Amino acid sequence: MLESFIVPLLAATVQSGTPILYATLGEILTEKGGILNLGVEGMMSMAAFVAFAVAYTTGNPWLAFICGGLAGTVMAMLHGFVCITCLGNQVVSGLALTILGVGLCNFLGTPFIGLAAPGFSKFAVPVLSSIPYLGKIFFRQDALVYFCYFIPFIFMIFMNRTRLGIAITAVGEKPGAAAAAGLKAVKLRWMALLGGGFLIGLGGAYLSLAYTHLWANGLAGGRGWIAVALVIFAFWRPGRAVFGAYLFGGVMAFQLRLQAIGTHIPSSLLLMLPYALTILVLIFSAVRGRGGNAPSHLGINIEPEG
Amino acid sequence: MLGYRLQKRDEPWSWGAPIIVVGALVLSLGISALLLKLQGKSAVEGLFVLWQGSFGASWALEDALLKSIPIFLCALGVATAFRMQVWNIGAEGQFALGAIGATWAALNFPDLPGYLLMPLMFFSAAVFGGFWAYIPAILRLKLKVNEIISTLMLNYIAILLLEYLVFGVWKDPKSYGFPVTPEFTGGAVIGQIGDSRLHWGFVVCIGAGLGMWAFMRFTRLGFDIKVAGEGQRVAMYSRLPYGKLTILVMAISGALAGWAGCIETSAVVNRLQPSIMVGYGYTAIVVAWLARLHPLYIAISAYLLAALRVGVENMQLELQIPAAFGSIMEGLILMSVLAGQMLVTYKIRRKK
Amino acid sequence: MKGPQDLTRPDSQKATGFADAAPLISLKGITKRFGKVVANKDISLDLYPGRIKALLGENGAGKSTLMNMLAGRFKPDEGYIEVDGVRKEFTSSKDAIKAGIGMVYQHFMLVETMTVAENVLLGQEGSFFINPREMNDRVRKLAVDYELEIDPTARISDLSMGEKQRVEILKLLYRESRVLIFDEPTAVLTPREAFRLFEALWAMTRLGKSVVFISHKLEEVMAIADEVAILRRGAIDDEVMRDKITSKADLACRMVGKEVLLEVTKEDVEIGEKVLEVKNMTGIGLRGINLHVRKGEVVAIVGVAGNGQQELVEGVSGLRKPPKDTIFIMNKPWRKFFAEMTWNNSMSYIPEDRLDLATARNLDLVDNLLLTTGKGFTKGPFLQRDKAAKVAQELVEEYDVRPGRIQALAWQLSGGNLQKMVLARELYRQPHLIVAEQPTQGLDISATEEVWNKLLEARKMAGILLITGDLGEAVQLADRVAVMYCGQIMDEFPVTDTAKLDNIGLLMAGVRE
Amino acid sequence: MRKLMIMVIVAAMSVMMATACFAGAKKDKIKVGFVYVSPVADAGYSYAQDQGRIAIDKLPYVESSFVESVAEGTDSERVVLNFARKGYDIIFGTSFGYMDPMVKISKKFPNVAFMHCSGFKTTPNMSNYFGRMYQARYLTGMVAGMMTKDNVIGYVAAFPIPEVIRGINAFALGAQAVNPKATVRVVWTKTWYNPALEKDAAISLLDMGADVIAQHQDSPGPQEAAQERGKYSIGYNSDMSKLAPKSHLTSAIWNWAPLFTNVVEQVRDGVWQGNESLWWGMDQGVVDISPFSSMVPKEVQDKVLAAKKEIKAGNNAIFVGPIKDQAGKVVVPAGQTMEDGKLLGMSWFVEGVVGNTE
Repeated sequence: MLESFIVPLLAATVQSGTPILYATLGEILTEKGGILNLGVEGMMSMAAFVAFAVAYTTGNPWLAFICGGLAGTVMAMLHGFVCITCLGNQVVSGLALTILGVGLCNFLGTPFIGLAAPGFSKFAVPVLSSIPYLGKIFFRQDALVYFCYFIPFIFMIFMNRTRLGIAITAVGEKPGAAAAAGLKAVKLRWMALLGGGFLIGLGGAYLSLAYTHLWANGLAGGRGWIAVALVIFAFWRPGRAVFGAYLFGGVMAFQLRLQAIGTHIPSSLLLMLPYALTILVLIFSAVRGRGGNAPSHLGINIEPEG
Repeated sequence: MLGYRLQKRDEPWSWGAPIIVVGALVLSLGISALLLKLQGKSAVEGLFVLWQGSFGASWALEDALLKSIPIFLCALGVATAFRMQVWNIGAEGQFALGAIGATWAALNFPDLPGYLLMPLMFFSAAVFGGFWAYIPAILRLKLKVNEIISTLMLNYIAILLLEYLVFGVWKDPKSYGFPVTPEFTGGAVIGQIGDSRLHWGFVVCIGAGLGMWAFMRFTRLGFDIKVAGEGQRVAMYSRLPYGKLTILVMAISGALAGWAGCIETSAVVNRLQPSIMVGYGYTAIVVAWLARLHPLYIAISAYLLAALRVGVENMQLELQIPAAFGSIMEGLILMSVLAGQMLVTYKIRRKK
Repeated sequence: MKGPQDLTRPDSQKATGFADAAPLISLKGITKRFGKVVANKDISLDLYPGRIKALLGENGAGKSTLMNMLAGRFKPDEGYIEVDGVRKEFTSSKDAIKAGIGMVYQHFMLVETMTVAENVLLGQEGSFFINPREMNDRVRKLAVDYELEIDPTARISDLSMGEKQRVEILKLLYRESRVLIFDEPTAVLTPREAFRLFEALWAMTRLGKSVVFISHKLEEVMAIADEVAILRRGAIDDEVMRDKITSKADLACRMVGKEVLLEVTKEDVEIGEKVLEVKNMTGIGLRGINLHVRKGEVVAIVGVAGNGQQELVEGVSGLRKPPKDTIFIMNKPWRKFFAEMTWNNSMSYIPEDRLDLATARNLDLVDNLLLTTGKGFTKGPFLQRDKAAKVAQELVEEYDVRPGRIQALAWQLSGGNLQKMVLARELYRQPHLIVAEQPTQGLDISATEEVWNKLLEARKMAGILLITGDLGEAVQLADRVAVMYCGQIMDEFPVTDTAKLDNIGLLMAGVRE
Repeated sequence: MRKLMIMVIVAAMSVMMATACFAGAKKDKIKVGFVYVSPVADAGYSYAQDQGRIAIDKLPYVESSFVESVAEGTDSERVVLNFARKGYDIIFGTSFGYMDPMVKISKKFPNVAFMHCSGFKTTPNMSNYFGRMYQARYLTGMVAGMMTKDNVIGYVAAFPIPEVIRGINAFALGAQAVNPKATVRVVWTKTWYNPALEKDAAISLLDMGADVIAQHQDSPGPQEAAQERGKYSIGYNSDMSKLAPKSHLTSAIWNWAPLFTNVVEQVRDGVWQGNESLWWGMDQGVVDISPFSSMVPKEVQDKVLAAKKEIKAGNNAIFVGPIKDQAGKVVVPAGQTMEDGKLLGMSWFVEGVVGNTE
């Protein structure tokens, strides 16, 4: 039972959790800077398209991966223009970004439907993959999953151990204090937003380069929204984000396997699992009270001085 | 920012709102025309076909009116919630639950006469839709759960619930196992007006619109909601029951979206099937924001966006332009309106 | 240790050796306009090393605008700033910091969730990566050098007001700022903490730093300043050396110019029955509170901010549930009173935060009137907004709220006009109990006078509980004064008891004779 | 400002009252409209129908056009109506959900020919058509039955509707005909086209030990999963060999050209009439299997081709008793054949199929 069900399930969990992890970390960085970005779903879709298009035309998956990130950054720029420069409402602007992003990617993607593009395929890490169980789960994946193993640590060091990271946190908590200390609050918010956009873009690119090598409409499939919810579950900390992302990846993989075993639970109820779990997760993090770690100036635009 | 800075206006720019909306429309059309060119389709012809499909022919007006009914009701509901800064993104799910509620009434009381069954369907649609909005309201109040995420997740769950019912319990035995419920009997179908395809649901829309406008404008409860929208502290100072108001606002929002579901199921499709879910809940947010949450302007912007959807269909028919073109336009319009609204409170000044 | 309230500077602390040094920073003809209002008019000021310059002026005189320009947050419309004799253009607060100017704002600019060390190092140049241990050591060493002991790993949110201020000072010292500007620093300190602050300032002057001390409290300025610049209506009215000032009255006279200090005539009003009674209340942050206010009486609660006044106000005005049977309003227990409270003839709360609590910033004056008087204009489910508009117009004229249009939104009104509007609304409700919290904070003299007169007039129909940080206001308006410290009422005495009034500072510091 | 707006809406309503105009008499040029439920280029269901459209478009007297990804509810009614209003002579609706709207509109446009795929309702000017895909499913089932080693075949399917369930049952019967121990495991994805989800579903089946993956889905996602695991796969709708050359054995494919051509000719000659149900099979060439890949051994190919001849000759109706359902209960007694009515509404699985029909 362990060998044939649990291990493959965990392996699939790691894979389907990775895009969510990229996006969640990106959203944490953005929200730490004080910008609420609900456009993650749209950004992931656009990044998936751009990555696929670049991979299809140039054939170089790594270049495509970076271009996917840049596509996320460009979309973040759009969100930034509306919220930071034009002081628009961050909630509605994020929604508009998602509607636009998903629409644009389906529109531009139509000629690519049904085509395949070179991407990342699974390969076993020489030594590590031979570790019993853990080897099969963690080290028989594609390059982007391995790349993603490092990002949370880099993220943690960046936020707590670098001047820029602390400055961004300060801008999210109290822009006035950052400005008084001589920091350019608006510039830092832009950096957090664009950096976060890049990571979200990488999450989107993963979908069309490694998760599947084919183009289709609606690749993101609600993962952007789950990432936004996960940020709250993770109390804006990368460590918990890893746990949350893999949990959701697991639930998605689990419901398919449950069908494959031949359960009698109707499939539409099973498909509800990830979404119902998200609400439970939100309740859990609110009840535990520690949910109060949201940056206090999250979602509040910085008024231009007189 | 590059030589310009914002300066607060002494007076909000009174003519700002309509000019910004028109500007947003023109800007979005311009960008979309570029996109058409990108795909090798002639922009001018494309936009002409879009115009022709939305307003050109008489039947286009009819189609747009027909489509604007569910969008209008959902937008009315969303606007009520947004007015109190309660971000109800769950109109889509509430729409589905309303459809389920109406179908439950239609299937369980098929032989009731129309004048009894129809009110029952509307009532149960409102109750089901309202309940689906009540959950996030309670979660926000009691457990401080962010309603943006919870309403959104409830959207996905609602659609899957609808599928579960239609594939399982309510599957019509006579329709060869296809995922549809039995067709609604006479009493449960909202009739057409004359021989046009428009149905009495349109009258419900007008009634709901005027009702909400009067509610917001003349009743004290409407005023309390406006005050509560200014922030929890002001509401507390004015001794307003912030919790009850939040629930009331969400319940209204859910009930209206539920009605939209009921009308769409009963009048247009005459049975419940998963394909009624085409994203009205999300378009409603664009409509509500475009109309700055004001009931009568919602009627106009609902008609506008419905016409846009119908027009895009015509573009598909004539020029094979992908269906996603419509949501690009919606996204662009909303983004440019959001950016433009800054001009109402700020002037752009050259940096000294 | 000197007596807590004797703040004068012992000789040992005098700064020596900077007699003829050139000014570090000098302001030349600085003018700043906000729309039609001229905040600063042609101000020239020189800041010398090793000297403490007090900037004195009552609220609304343009002190904070001037300081914000010095800190680089606003740009002057005319005039310029010279740093060490060289003309400098400050485009952002970074330039001001580079020029050696450091500012301690009245509302601290600290990030609550971060540690002391992180706050001190915020915005500092240096290597991209930082090592927390080394960072903490550096801050600890700095604190010891300036006798400002503080634990660098502590979170700001856990610190007391005095400790937070010390972190702000450490921030400036770490940046080797040469000019230190303090905006009303003692408002949040107990007298003992204030004295420790003065000691720190003296230490800095000995190191050749130039200190600017903004205040509107005469005795502090007398105690600490080497020079005093008096700011009135946005202009430097007078600049005088400390030793030339003979007495506090002399300074007050210079400060307010030729007019006499604001005096209001207070005729006697017939005292009615108790409208508010607080019986031995312990709970919601307060201990053993006994207090009563009769109709026609004004009882002032004075004390340094943060000593329980906020909790008392929230309890009395119904925003926070007190323990059972401790607060009685118009002889009804708290719960019963607020359950049956009618829109008029009950109680009114005039809060300190006018724009986002007493009024809604984006609503027009009619809506803001309806905030608390809504029930009065309701017939069945409907709201008679047109009737409310008529009343609003009358009130705007009667209280001379400028601009006179009732369509104006709340954020468009100045502080004074907004307070007059709030007062108009609350008095329109014919309350029997008024809770006024810092009613004249940030208002200019004329607005303060109008508010005082209205309040005194209101005594005919109500008892007033006045919470204020301004002793002058308490003396002018109140019949009785209660001093609060650490959630307790230290003492309560009639305002005529001058003996107790003089050493009120002791009571505010929690020292009972 | 507001009164102006209300007048505009009232005016629009009155304009709309005028009934819609419709197409005139017969023209020598026949306009044919197609309504697809998913994007055309998905190499799937709509793609196959579109190949048929392209075939008749080549005919001199035919002018065709299509609208893709039309949702089944309100949108489909309008698109079909637009085709009718623009004077199209034949309108093909390719998804089940279009049935009711087409019935409604066919009553309003009596001289327009409506052809609805995979439905069961007809009107005087509306017929439905479908292909006996289960015949091809049976043959691909035989291939899978012979090629599987662990006797576990994975089947990734979209929605539990009769067309799909019927296909799975025929597939299972085919496999069991050549390998009684073969079992078929089914995973529903609740979407016609989502490569990522379909690939996931296939992977979960491969993890359960399946060594041949078949699909009733429109994207080659499952083929890609099978190829990555070095297992076999069977395609659907069109020849998917070029997308997964190392795993693809064969595909069950559509070929609508003959049927569409027949309909267009009938309409041109004025002999077409409604109330008909065309359910063509391999004999009329509407349904077929794509050429075998080299991995399929010779004798397997011969066996399948022999069975194909049998079906084409009409003496193997596939759903011939005894057929037991999942629980082992005999549903079709020995010697009896299920007639079309029962086949159209099939919503139970045959024995050996693991999965539920909800």
